[in-house]
Amino acid sequence: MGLNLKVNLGNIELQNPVMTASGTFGYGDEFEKLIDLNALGGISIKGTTLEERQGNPMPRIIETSGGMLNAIGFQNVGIDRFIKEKYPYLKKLKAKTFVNMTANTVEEFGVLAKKIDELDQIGGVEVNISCPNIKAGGINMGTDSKMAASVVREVKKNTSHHVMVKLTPNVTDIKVIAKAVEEAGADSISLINTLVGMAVDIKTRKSKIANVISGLSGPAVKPVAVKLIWEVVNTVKIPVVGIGGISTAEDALEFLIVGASAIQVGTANFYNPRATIEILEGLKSYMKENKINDINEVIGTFES
Amino acid sequence: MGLNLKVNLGNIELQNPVMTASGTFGYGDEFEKLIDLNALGGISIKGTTLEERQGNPMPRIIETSGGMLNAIGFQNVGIDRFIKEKYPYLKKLKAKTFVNMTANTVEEFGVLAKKIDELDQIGGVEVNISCPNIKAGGINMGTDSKMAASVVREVKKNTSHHVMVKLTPNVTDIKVIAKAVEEAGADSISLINTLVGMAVDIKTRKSKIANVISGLSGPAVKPVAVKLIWEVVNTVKIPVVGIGGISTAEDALEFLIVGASAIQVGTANFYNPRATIEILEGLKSYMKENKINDINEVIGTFES
Amino acid sequence: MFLKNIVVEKNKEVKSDHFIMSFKDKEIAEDVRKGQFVELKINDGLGNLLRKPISIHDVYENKVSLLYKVIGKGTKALSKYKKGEELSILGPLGNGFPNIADDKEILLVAGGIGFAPFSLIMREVKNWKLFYGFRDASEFLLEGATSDIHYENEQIFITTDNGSMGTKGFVTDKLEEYLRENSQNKIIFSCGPNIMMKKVAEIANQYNVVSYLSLEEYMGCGIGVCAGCVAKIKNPDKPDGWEFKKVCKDGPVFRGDEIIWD
Amino acid sequence: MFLKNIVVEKNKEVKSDHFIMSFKDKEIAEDVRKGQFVELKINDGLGNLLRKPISIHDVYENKVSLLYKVIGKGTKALSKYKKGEELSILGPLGNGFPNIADDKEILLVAGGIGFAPFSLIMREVKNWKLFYGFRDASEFLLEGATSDIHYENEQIFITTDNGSMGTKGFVTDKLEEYLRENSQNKIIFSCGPNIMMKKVAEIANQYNVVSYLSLEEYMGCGIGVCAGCVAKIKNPDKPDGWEFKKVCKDGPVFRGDEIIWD
Ligand SMILES: Cc1cc2nc3c(=O)[nH]c(=O)nc-3n(C[C@H](O)[C@H](O)[C@H](O)COP(=O)(O)OP(=O)(O)OC[C@H]3O[C@@H](n4cnc5c(N)ncnc54)[C@H](O)[C@@H]3O)c2cc1C
Ligand SMILES: Cc1cc2nc3c(=O)[nH]c(=O)nc-3n(C[C@H](O)[C@H](O)[C@H](O)COP(=O)(O)OP(=O)(O)OC[C@H]3O[C@@H](n4cnc5c(N)ncnc54)[C@H](O)[C@@H]3O)c2cc1C
Ligand SMILES: Cc1cc2nc3c(=O)[nH]c(=O)nc-3n(C[C@H](O)[C@H](O)[C@H](O)COP(=O)(O)O)c2cc1C
Ligand SMILES: Cc1cc2nc3c(=O)[nH]c(=O)nc-3n(C[C@H](O)[C@H](O)[C@H](O)COP(=O)(O)O)c2cc1C
Ligand code: FES
Ligand code: FES
Repeated sequence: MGLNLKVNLGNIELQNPVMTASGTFGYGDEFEKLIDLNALGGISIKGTTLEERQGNPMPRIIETSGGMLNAIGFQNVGIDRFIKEKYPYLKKLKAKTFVNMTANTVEEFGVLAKKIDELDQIGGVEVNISCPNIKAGGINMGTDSKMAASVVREVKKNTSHHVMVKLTPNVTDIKVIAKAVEEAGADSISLINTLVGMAVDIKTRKSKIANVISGLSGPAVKPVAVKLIWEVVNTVKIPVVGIGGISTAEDALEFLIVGASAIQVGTANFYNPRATIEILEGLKSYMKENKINDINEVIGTFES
Repeated sequence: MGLNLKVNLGNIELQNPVMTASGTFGYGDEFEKLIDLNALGGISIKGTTLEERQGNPMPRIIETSGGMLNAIGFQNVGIDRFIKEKYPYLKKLKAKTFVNMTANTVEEFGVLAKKIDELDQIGGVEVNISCPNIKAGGINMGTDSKMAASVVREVKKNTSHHVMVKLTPNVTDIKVIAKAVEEAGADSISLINTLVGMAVDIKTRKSKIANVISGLSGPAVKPVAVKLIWEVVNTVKIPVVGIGGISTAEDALEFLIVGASAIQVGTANFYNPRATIEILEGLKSYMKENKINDINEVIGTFES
Repeated sequence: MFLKNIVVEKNKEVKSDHFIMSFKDKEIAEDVRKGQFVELKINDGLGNLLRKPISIHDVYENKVSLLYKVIGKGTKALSKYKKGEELSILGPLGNGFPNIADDKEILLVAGGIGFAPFSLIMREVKNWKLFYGFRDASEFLLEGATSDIHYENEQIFITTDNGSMGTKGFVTDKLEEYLRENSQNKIIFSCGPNIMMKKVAEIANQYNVVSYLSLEEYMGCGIGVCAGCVAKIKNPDKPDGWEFKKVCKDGPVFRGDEIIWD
Repeated sequence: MFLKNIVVEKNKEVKSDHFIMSFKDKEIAEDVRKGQFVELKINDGLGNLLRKPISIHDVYENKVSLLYKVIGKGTKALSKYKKGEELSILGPLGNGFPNIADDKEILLVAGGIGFAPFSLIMREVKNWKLFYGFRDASEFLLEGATSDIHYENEQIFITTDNGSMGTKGFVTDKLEEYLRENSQNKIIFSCGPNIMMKKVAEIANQYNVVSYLSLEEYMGCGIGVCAGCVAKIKNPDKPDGWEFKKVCKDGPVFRGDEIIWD
C-alpha cells in the first residue's frame, strides 16, 4: 500500500513535506555524503544577497539551554555566484530548491527576484523580510506590515516563481503581518525565523556573540513556533510552512497538525545531520500506525 | 571584609538582588522548610486578583526542551484572603514582599491598588499588565502602550507604595512599552513574563494544555530575556528587575551585568527549591573571586 | 519534607519495564506516611527539567523504595541510574491515606503501576484485602516487588485484561462482587487510572463505603506553589460548589465522594 | 566523512583533567588525514545540543584515539562515557596538515592540549622536532598519551610556565632559538592558543619558514553549512583583500602568512 506524502504549496508540489531551513543546510551539496538529498521535499538555501557578503565578526554562535544563538550576518556568495556555482547542482535534485534571499532595500529585493526569475528549475523564492531597512533608518522590515507588503509586491512584480515569505516571530501580532503579505500576493508563508536573543560572558562582561544581538533557534523555541504557526494558519488562506525547533517526526507532526502544509528543519541538521531523513521515516511510521494513507489527512486536524 | 549586596529599587532597598518570581513561589510559606526565607531580597507573590479565582481547566503545565509551558489562569485566593491569611506571615520576613496583581479592567487595577495601599509592611506592588482587557475586546494590555500606561496611572493614583510594572516579552518593540509605563509613573520595571507558546499531543491531536495558549518559561527563554532587559535598561531611567530562565549565579550575573538592579527566580524554584540561596552564594563567590565589595559595581557594566 | 541527595542503593528491573529503586535514609523513612510521594530530579542535562513524582512504595528499616514504570524519557533516564550514584530528592510530599482503626477492613484497589503505594500499607496494616487489576501476568508486581511482605492468598483478588492471571475482566467488578456480600466496616483505598478510580468511587457510593483515591496529575513543583496539578473537589462554601485543590499538597489522596470528574 | 555510532573502547584520564578516548573503526581510521577532527554528539539530554569538535589524536591499526581536556560541560559529560557505550561521531572533518616530503624537517609547535593532533604525525613522519609548551609538569601528555611512539630525546624541546619541566618560559622562544641556528628546509605545524600561534606565525615570517596553524573556533555544524566558525584569511581577489573562511571545512589548518589576526 503506497503512502502519499506529496503536499502542495499553492501552485507547486513537494514530494513530501520535509524541507531544510535556510542557513542550516548550506547549498545542499555539503550533505550529499550524509543523506540522500533526493529524498527531501525541499531545500531552502543559505540567505542570499545581491553582493557577496563576509558577514559578522567572530564569535558568531553559542549554545544555550535547548537551543543556540547565532549572528552570522548573511555570509554568502551572492546571487551571481550562487547561480553560477551552486544552482547547477541543486537543479538536478528531486528536492525543490527555494532560493532564500534578503536585502536592505525594497528595490534590491526586486533586483534579486528578477535574477532568480531566470532560474527555471527552482521551487520558488523564499523572501526573508527580517532585515533592517536602510532607507527607513534600520527598522526591521519584517516587523512592519507596510514595509513587509511592499517587499512582497516588489518581489512578485519581478518574478513569476512561487513566492514564499518568511516571517519573524518578534512581533506583537503576527496576524497583521501575515495578512499584509498575503494581500500583497505571497503564495505561501514560512515561519518562524529566529527569536532575538543575547548572551553575556560574565568573565569579560562582553557579549558572547560579537554582534551582541543574535537569533535563538533550536528545540527551545518550538512552543513559540507552534503557537505562531497556528495563529497564521487561522488567519490566511495561503499555505504555511512551519519552522522552529523541529528535530523529530513528533515535532514535525505538531506543526502539520496545527495546519502547516510543510515543515523546515534547521538547527537539528547541525547536531543530527540525518534529522530530515529520520523525520521522513517517522512520518511514514506514524501514518502506518494510524492507518493514514495521505499525509494531507493529518494537516490542519488540530482540535482546539 | 563585608560584601555589600544591598541594592536599591528607586525608593526601596533590598538586602540583596535575589527575588522570587510570581507564580513560582506561592506565598513564600511553602518554602520555609526548604530555605531560609529571611535570606532573600524579595518575594513576589502569586498573581492576585480582586476575587478568588479557580483558574483554567487541567492540564495546565507541560515540560518542553529547556523549559516549560503553563496556563494556570491565575488560580489564587483573591486579595482579601491574601491580606487576611498570607500577609501576616510575609510581613515578618526580612525579604520584601511584592504583591503581584492583575485584573481585566483598568478600574479593577485601581481597586486592588487601594486595598494593597493599606498594607504597611510590603516592598511594593508588582503590576502584571499581561492580561486581556475585557472592556477593550480582550486585547492584552501589556502589548498596547496606551493601555499599559493607563493601568499604571490608575495604580499610582491609588497607592503610595513602590509600583513595579511587569512587562510581557511578546511585543514588537519593548522600548515603546517601557517608556510608556515610565512616563505613567512606574517606579521600576520587571521583565520578562512568559513567552506565548503551545504544544500539541500528536496522539489526540489536541493541545497538551487545556487552555491551548500557554506561557513558556525556564532556561530556554533566558537569551530572549537578557536581550529585552538590556534594551529596557538602555531606554528608561527607573530600575529594572530581570526575570527569565535564571537558575544559577552565572545566569543572574548576566542580567545584573546588562543592567538589572535585581533579579527574580521563577521556574528554577520548581526543579531546584534551593536555587535562590545557591544563586546568592554564587554571587558572593563571584564578588570575592573578582575582588568586588559592592554588587552595585557589577550592575550595568556590560561592554558592548 | 526534606530536600537532599540520596545515594542509589539498588535500581533494578523487577518486571518488564518496572523498576525498583531503593536508598537508605533515616529521616525520610521516619517521616513517611502511607500514600505520600517524592519528587526526583533526574540529572541528564536539560532533557528532564522538572522533577518527577513517584510514590513511596515501601519503607523498611530506613530503606526507602520506589516502584516505577518506564513510560517516557524521565522514567527511562531514571532507570539508568546505577548503584552509588546520587539523586536529588524532595519529599515526602502530600497527604497520604488516612490512618484507619484495625476494626475496619481496608480494601486496596490497584490498577497496574497504581499498586506502587500499597506495599507500605500491606506491610504495616493487618486488616486488608487487595483488588489488583493489570493487563497481563507479566505485569504482576506483588512477587517481584514485595517478596518479604506476608499475606494470605485469600487477601488477594486478581484480574487481568487478557485472563492470563486471576479473573479476566475489570478489577472493579471484583470489588463490587465482594462488597455485594460484605459492605460493613469497610473502607476503600485506590490508586490507578482515572477511569478505574471513577468507577471505584461510584461503587463506594453505591455501597455506602468511604473511599480514598490517590490522584495523578502532571506536576510542576510538588509543594503547592505552582497550581499546576489541581483536581476539582467539592466545596459548598465556594460559589460553584467546588474548588481546584492541589493534588501535590492537598492530595494526592482525596475522598472519592468529594472528587468531581469531568 | 562518515556519520556513525562508534563503541567506546577506552575512556581514561591520562593526566589531571586530560582524557584519552579510543574506539575501533576501520573506515574512519583509513580515511583520516593528519590534523583532521571529528564532531561528537554527547547525549546527556539537551544540555549539550551541538556536537563538540575534537582532533584526531592518533590512529593505529584501526584504533582511533582522541585526546581531550575537560574544560566545560560538554567535555565533562564526554569524560563520563564508559567502555561499551555508543557515541555518534561525524568525521573525519576538515583539511588537515599537508603532506611534506621527507627532506624537510617539520617543527611541531604545541601549546597545552594543542598537542592533541600531533601524535599521528609523530607516528607516521620521521623528520620532526617537537616544541611543546604547557603550564605545569602535570600536564605533560607525551608519556601518558603516546607511550608507543618512538622518538629521540633530541627531538623534543619542552617549556613550562612555572619551570617544573624543561625550560621555564615560552615555547615560541625555544622555537626562535632553534630557527636562529637552522632555518633551512624547515616547515612549521602548530596548534595551541591563538596568542601562541600568532607568535609562531610572526617567527615563521621572520625566518622565512612556511607555517601551518590549526585554528579553533566555536562550531555549529562542522561541515561548512552554518558559517559559524570563520577565520579571516587573505584573498587579494576580494574587495577588502580578505575573506572569512570556514575553519571546519577550509581549515582547521591554514597557512600562517595568510591568517589575519585581529
Ligand atoms: C503523586 C504521583 C505519584 C506517582 N507515583 C508513581 C509511582 O510510584 N510509580 C510510577 O511508575 N509512576 C508514578 N507516577 C507517575 C509518574 O510521575 C510518571 O509516570 C512520570 O512522571 C512520567 O515521566 P516521563 O518523563 O517518563 O514521561 P513523559 O514522557 O514525560 O510523559 C508521559 C506521561 O507521564 C505524565 N508525566 C510526565 N511528567 C510528569 C510530571 N512531572 N508530573 C506528573 N505527571 C507527569 C504525563 O501524563 C505524560 O503524558 C506518579 C505520579 C504522581 C502525580
Ligand atoms: C577543530 C577543533 C579541534 C579541537 N580538538 C580538540 C582536542 O583534540 N582536544 C580538546 O581537548 N579540545 C579540542 N578542541 C576544543 C574543544 O572542542 C572544546 O574544548 C570543547 O568543545 C569545549 O566544550 P565544553 O562543553 O566542555 O565547554 P563549554 O563550557 O561549552 O565552553 C568552553 C569553551 O569551549 C569552546 N567551545 C565550546 N563548544 C564549542 C564548539 N561546539 N565548538 C568549538 N568550540 C567550542 C568555547 O570557546 C567555550 O568558551 C578542538 C576544537 C576545534 C574547533
Ligand atoms: C546558523 C543559522 C543561520 C541562519 N541563516 C538564515 C538565513 O540566512 N536566512 C533565513 O531566512 N533564516 C536563517 N536562519 C533561520 C533558520 O532558517 C530557521 O528559521 C530558524 O533557525 C528556526 O528553525 P530551527 O529552530 O529549526 O533552527 C538561520 C539559522 C541558523 C541557526
Ligand atoms: C507556573 C507559573 C505561574 C506563573 N504565574 C505568574 C503570575 O501569577 N503572575 C506573574 O506576573 N507571572 C507569573 N509567572 C511568570 C513568572 O513570574 C516569570 O515571569 C516567568 O516564568 C519567567 O521566569 P522564569 O523563566 O525564571 O520562570 C508564572 C510562571 C510560571 C512558570
Ligand atoms: S505541582 Fe505545583 S502546585 Fe502541585
Ligand atoms: S561549524 Fe558550521 S561552517 Fe564551520
